[in-house]
Amino acid sequence: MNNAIFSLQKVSKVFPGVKALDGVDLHLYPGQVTALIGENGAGKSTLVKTMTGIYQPDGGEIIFNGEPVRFHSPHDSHALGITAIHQETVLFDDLTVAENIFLGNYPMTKYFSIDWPTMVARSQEILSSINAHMDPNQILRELSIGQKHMVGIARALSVDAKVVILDEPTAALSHHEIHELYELVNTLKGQGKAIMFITHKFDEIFALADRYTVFRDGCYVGEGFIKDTNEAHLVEMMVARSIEATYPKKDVEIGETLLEVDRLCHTTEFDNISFSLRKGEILGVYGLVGSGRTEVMQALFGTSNHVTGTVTMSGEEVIIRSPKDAIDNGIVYVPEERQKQGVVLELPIYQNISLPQMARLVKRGQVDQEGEMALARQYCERLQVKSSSWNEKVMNLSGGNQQKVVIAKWLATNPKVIILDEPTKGIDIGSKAAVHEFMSELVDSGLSVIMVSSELPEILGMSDRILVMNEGLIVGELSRAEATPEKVVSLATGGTIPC
Amino acid sequence: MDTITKKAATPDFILASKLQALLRWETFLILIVVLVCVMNSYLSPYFLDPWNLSDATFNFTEKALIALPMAMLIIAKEIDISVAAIISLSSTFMGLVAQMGAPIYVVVLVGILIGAGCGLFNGVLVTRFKIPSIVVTIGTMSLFRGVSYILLGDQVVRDYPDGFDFFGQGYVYWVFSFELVLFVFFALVFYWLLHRTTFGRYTYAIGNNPMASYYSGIKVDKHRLILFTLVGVMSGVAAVLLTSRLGSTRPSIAMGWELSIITMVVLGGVSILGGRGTIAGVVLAVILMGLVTFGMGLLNIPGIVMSIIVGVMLISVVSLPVLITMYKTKKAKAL
Amino acid sequence: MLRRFIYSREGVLSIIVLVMFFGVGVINPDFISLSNSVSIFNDTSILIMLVLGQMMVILTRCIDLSVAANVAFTGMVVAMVNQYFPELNMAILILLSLVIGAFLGAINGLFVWLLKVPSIVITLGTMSIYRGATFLLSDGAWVNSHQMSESFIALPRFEMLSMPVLAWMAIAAIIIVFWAMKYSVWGRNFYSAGGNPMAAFYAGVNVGKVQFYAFLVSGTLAGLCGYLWVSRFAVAYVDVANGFELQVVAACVIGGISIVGGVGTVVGCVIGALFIGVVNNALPIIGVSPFWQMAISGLVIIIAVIANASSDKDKARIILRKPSESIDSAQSH
Amino acid sequence: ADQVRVALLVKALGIGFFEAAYRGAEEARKELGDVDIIYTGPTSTTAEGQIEIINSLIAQRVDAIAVSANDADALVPSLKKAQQRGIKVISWDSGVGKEARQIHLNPSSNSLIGEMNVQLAADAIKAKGKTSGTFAILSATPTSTNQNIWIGEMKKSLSKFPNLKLVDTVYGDDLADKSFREATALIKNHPDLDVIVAPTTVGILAAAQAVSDLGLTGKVYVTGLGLPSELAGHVHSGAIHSFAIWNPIDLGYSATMLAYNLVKGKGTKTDIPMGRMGTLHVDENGDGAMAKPFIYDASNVDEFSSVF
Ligand SMILES: Nc1ncnc2c1ncn2[C@@H]1O[C@H](COP(=O)(O)OP(=O)(O)OP(=O)(O)O)[C@@H](O)[C@H]1O
Ligand SMILES: Nc1ncnc2c1ncn2[C@@H]1O[C@H](COP(=O)(O)OP(=O)(O)OP(=O)(O)O)[C@@H](O)[C@H]1O
Ligand SMILES: [Mg+2]
Ligand SMILES: [Mg+2]
Repeated sequence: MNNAIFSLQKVSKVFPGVKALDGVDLHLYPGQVTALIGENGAGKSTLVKTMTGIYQPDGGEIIFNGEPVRFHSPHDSHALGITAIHQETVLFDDLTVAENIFLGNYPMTKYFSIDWPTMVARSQEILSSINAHMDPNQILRELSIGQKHMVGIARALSVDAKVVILDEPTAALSHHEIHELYELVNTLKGQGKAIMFITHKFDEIFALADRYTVFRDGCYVGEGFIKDTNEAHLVEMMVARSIEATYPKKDVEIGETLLEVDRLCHTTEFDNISFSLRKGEILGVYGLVGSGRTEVMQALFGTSNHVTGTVTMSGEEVIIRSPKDAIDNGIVYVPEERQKQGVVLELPIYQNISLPQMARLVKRGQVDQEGEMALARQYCERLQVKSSSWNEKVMNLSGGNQQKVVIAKWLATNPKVIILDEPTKGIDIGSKAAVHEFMSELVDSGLSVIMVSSELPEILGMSDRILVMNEGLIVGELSRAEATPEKVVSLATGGTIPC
Repeated sequence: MDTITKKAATPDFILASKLQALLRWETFLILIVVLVCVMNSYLSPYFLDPWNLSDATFNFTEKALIALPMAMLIIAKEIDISVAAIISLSSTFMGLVAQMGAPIYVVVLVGILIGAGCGLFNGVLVTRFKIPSIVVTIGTMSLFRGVSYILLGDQVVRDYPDGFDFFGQGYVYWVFSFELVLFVFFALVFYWLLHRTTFGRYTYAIGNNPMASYYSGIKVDKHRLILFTLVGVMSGVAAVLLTSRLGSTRPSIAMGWELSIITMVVLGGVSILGGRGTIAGVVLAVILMGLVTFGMGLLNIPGIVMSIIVGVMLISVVSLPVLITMYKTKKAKAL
Repeated sequence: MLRRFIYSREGVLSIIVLVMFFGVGVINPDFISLSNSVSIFNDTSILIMLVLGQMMVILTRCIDLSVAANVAFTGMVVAMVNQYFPELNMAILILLSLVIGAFLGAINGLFVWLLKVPSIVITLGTMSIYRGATFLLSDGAWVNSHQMSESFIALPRFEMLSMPVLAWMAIAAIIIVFWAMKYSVWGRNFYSAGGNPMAAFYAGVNVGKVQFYAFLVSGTLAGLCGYLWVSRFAVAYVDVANGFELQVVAACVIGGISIVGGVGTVVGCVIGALFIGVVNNALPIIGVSPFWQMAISGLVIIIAVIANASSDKDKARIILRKPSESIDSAQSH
Repeated sequence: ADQVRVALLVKALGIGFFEAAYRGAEEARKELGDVDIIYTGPTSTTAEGQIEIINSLIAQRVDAIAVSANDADALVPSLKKAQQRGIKVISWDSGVGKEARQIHLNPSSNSLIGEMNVQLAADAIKAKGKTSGTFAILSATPTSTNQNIWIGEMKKSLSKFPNLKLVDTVYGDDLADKSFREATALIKNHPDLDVIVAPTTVGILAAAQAVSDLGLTGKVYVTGLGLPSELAGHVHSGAIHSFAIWNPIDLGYSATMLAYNLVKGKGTKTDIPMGRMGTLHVDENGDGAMAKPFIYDASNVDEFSSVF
């Protein structure tokens, strides 16, 4: 066991009120991929930040090449050849691609100045080595999210790394890009680099990893070789309980048409979007990242300008120019960017829940706080939001519980259509099941659901009907019965349905 | 998460935590206010005299009236540094209509309407063109006062109708001036508006996360527009009072007030980054600043020395809480 | 390349400045003479240097409102030192002004760096404190030209290649800052720290320290300008440069330095300063009524920022491929 | 006996002219013995700042306020209040409306000041060896009252100087940089300009500096109102041929004496003694004027530059 190039021993990290890491161990070996597994909030990302010098551990030792080391800043870890792709995209929108790749590690001329031509040339090399074709002089803001992720990967490869850490790198990548990433990981492995891979997707773990390490609630649970384990075993280690059926789709009677969208067009983002949604139906919308799904949903919710076309609810045309119009018409939207668009982190849970319907919670000209509280209690209990009190700031909740707060907020408005945009993105397997179960309950109680997702199993498992989008257009519609993974992916990547 | 002890989610709990929050910054301010009072009455025999204290309120009531909506605006993550220029423009227009012989109510109405118009103009520029409000109001600050110069030049207007002097110089009862009573009234109104109504809730929500607020169906731009207009209206009201108190109008009126108003708001515990602050805090800060400057005035300390003291106060106010938490976490780590 | 410059924010601005410059030249041809151009540049030099410092501060998402007070304080100190020790070498005096300016800047920077308090509040406070300190230091008295040594007054006026040293200093500052912002890691850090502080932190950039440096540079330049100011106008008093901080910020804003950080160039901020310089010098020449000047400069600022804001709008990403564009991109691959 | 407390309220602290006036007040205090002087003023020259101070002076129940006002009208209500509370109010240097004070002490009569400024311009032209010429005025802010009165008086007295032509009036806002720029623009716009008259201490300094920077010493003369201590250098360099000012020490001294005598009830309605300065004759508006401004040139400026 002592040939590990990079080890952590009894490492702890405390945040005010939270013990994020509690004496954990981890070993990375040259030429091997180690998967780090754990539920949301298990402390995986915190560990990554401790390994790269972003956080300083409160206890324990970090050992590199057999010697104890201390990282005072990300600079120190970088110097030793440890690079990481972090969970959040940590790039600079207003700088060029080349600079994003080399920031913090600029090539210099002998006159102590930054060597821009070399930087551009080397960026070009690295980018083409990972099959990403873009102009290194382009400003990052002009790229798509997927392209940005490729820049992030190029950045990690710009140094001659000995240890490469990937924290949920596939969460925002398309199917196609994910496969390229797999190839890349295998190449790196072949070059003898030690790789750590964090993901919530089990297929990825089994496809890529040689070893695994499992964390639970900031504690080390165990490790081993992938070839000696199976999914059920891993899940049990992660959650200390077993999880039943992953996609608990109930059969619900589907009613008459509720929502009809006719030739929705946008000047730059999408064109000619027409579809309908029936009562009690779950409509899945699949597509590659950047295919315009979110834009369409946001148009339905009234947040984008420059949109033409008609939207009908129960046969009557409705005009939606702002989220308020949408809410008034019974359409609500659980956004993809939860913390930016979904919740007000600094406000307590109950105020988040009541926000969309303050106007209804007024008594004698004043906000009726008791009414607000009652509302919050009712819906948070129904969704089983885990919190010490409804007066807790949303900031202090875990990601999954924040998502539940968003859903609770919308359910409290008694909507007819609920749009869920990537409802389980970055959510661990336990919470995921809860969200899926809840979706089933929603349709059971008479709601209709539009679910945008990039996860094929989720789309196939939960939808009654599937729309596939590509480059701003709807390229296909499949019923639950006809949908197969191959058909959906082929449509999404611009092909036709293979017969 | 287990470290947080479970508490029952009842309304009493809201109340308790509300009280707790109130008991921090505001208590601190109250303590200082009392301290300053004691010190002042010890240092100067003239301090504890109702008429003197009443006179002292004239030094800040107009600024304080603007500080109230400004606090809301800053809580909503915006700022308006053109307020003093708005006073100038609205006073100028009052002067012009007064010269034409308009009756009192028209003069007052014109003052308030011009203020509202200026605020609306700021709001439209901010929301329509998506320009940061500090940038917009640096521009309109010159524009509004510049228009006053164009209109009035080196003239002075002093023919205000009889009785107009009541607003800035009159007393409602005993030592309670009209200005003071009006300030108390508006402090209550803004307290109610910010802490009791949906409008106030929206203000906090927008200040903390404008995007999520928009996605929750709040008309964010409209809200901002209203807030800017509100600041404009109150600047108009302040212009009425100030013009009446001075009995005359010149374009250079209220020069440099924007900074003292913002100072009051920040001193009152409103976060300049938005999302946090209370009306009670602002009112206390206003009183504190009034007492401190009045006390120092009684000791004939030069104004520029007072401004050093206010500067030090301002910096301490934002630094102290940070230092305290730093100290606390250090202690917590040591344990 | 040229086309790209013309369409950029800096391009649009320089065209506006040039149009203004030659427009005034139509009314008064002397205005565009070489000697007058030099004198406008010379007159704008102090503003340019302060704007360069302010640009760094604004790039890191901060603001420095204390620069003008810094100018007044440092100017007063060097003037008084010169008054009492007229034999002291000018090099030492200039060094002194740099050190004092840097010290005042460092105070701002330390608060922002170590306590993470909003810079607008800190510098609002130090603005009053520095100016108040100037009053306490001088006891309200002025230092007048005949109390200053000859070399103290002569230095910024000394002409090299028919341009005063003051203007050369501004040019040197522009070149140094330009080089630093483009070719030094230290300079690039201002962009990353302001553009995305979190990402900068992950990339090993100490954001607080970068902000500290920004205030340090801004303060140092303000200190130098303190000497230059009292020397150029041959008088030091408490109200020196009163309210000048707003002109400095306005020049940054006009020059396209984004107040939310991370965006802005040296070229832009020099043009922004020249814009104000040309307006200031042109208005008296073309005989605009003094009562109109303030409104005009306000209007100009508003128009400039609206123009800046709308030039940003087109940069949205595009999903839909128009037929022509897809050919374009196909060819480029 | 009880001390008489006189407040000397100036436009702003940190202005050489008023510091000198304070020295005069101190002189009066020493002479009288039973006077306390409160020398005070706002941070910048604003009416609001002065009103705040007036409020605190009322609260302290001073016996008299002698004010040099930033605004002739805006101070009226609060000074009236002071009078109602039994405080004697006089204005000096820069006056306030007559309902708000008992006496206004003009440093000199306005018409005299206006005429003297034109006379100075004429002298400067003579010094150039010309018999006729042009001049321009560099004022403070467009809204400063006494500047505007003096400019008005200057224009009136032009009829007595047929050889002089006023070509322009500009405003430097009492800011060194703006005044400097305006002076430069004046010289550029009027290539044949002979004299710049700046009846303001900031303006005259900046204009003199601009002239010497442009290398026009001897070609364009600067004159106006300023303090010997501030202008000595420029007189020697030749940018200024001569300038005028009344004696601020005497002014402060007289203002204090007047205030004291009003409190003590000395003097009559029309004639009030002011110590070594003799007696002030007050007209029906309550205005009184001191002597003619004194003219300084290379021959006497050094004698006074150490005094004020
Ligand atoms: N900066 C911080 N301050 C306070 N608490 C934090 C901070 N960062 C993380 N935490 C807490 O530490 C715990 C571990 O978080 P971490 O981000 O490491 O989880 P994770 O395993 O990466 O989860 P996910 O799968 O959702 O990414 C969580 O409870 C989180 O709330
Ligand atoms: N290049 C980009 N830079 C910044 N934001 C982007 C970029 N591309 C997409 N986004 C944002 O990401 C969200 C998703 O955009 P879009 O509708 O194009 O994709 P999608 O098909 O919904 O894919 P996904 O939701 O999986 O990202 C939108 O909110 C959009 O504004
Ligand atoms: Mg994570
Ligand atoms: Mg999406």
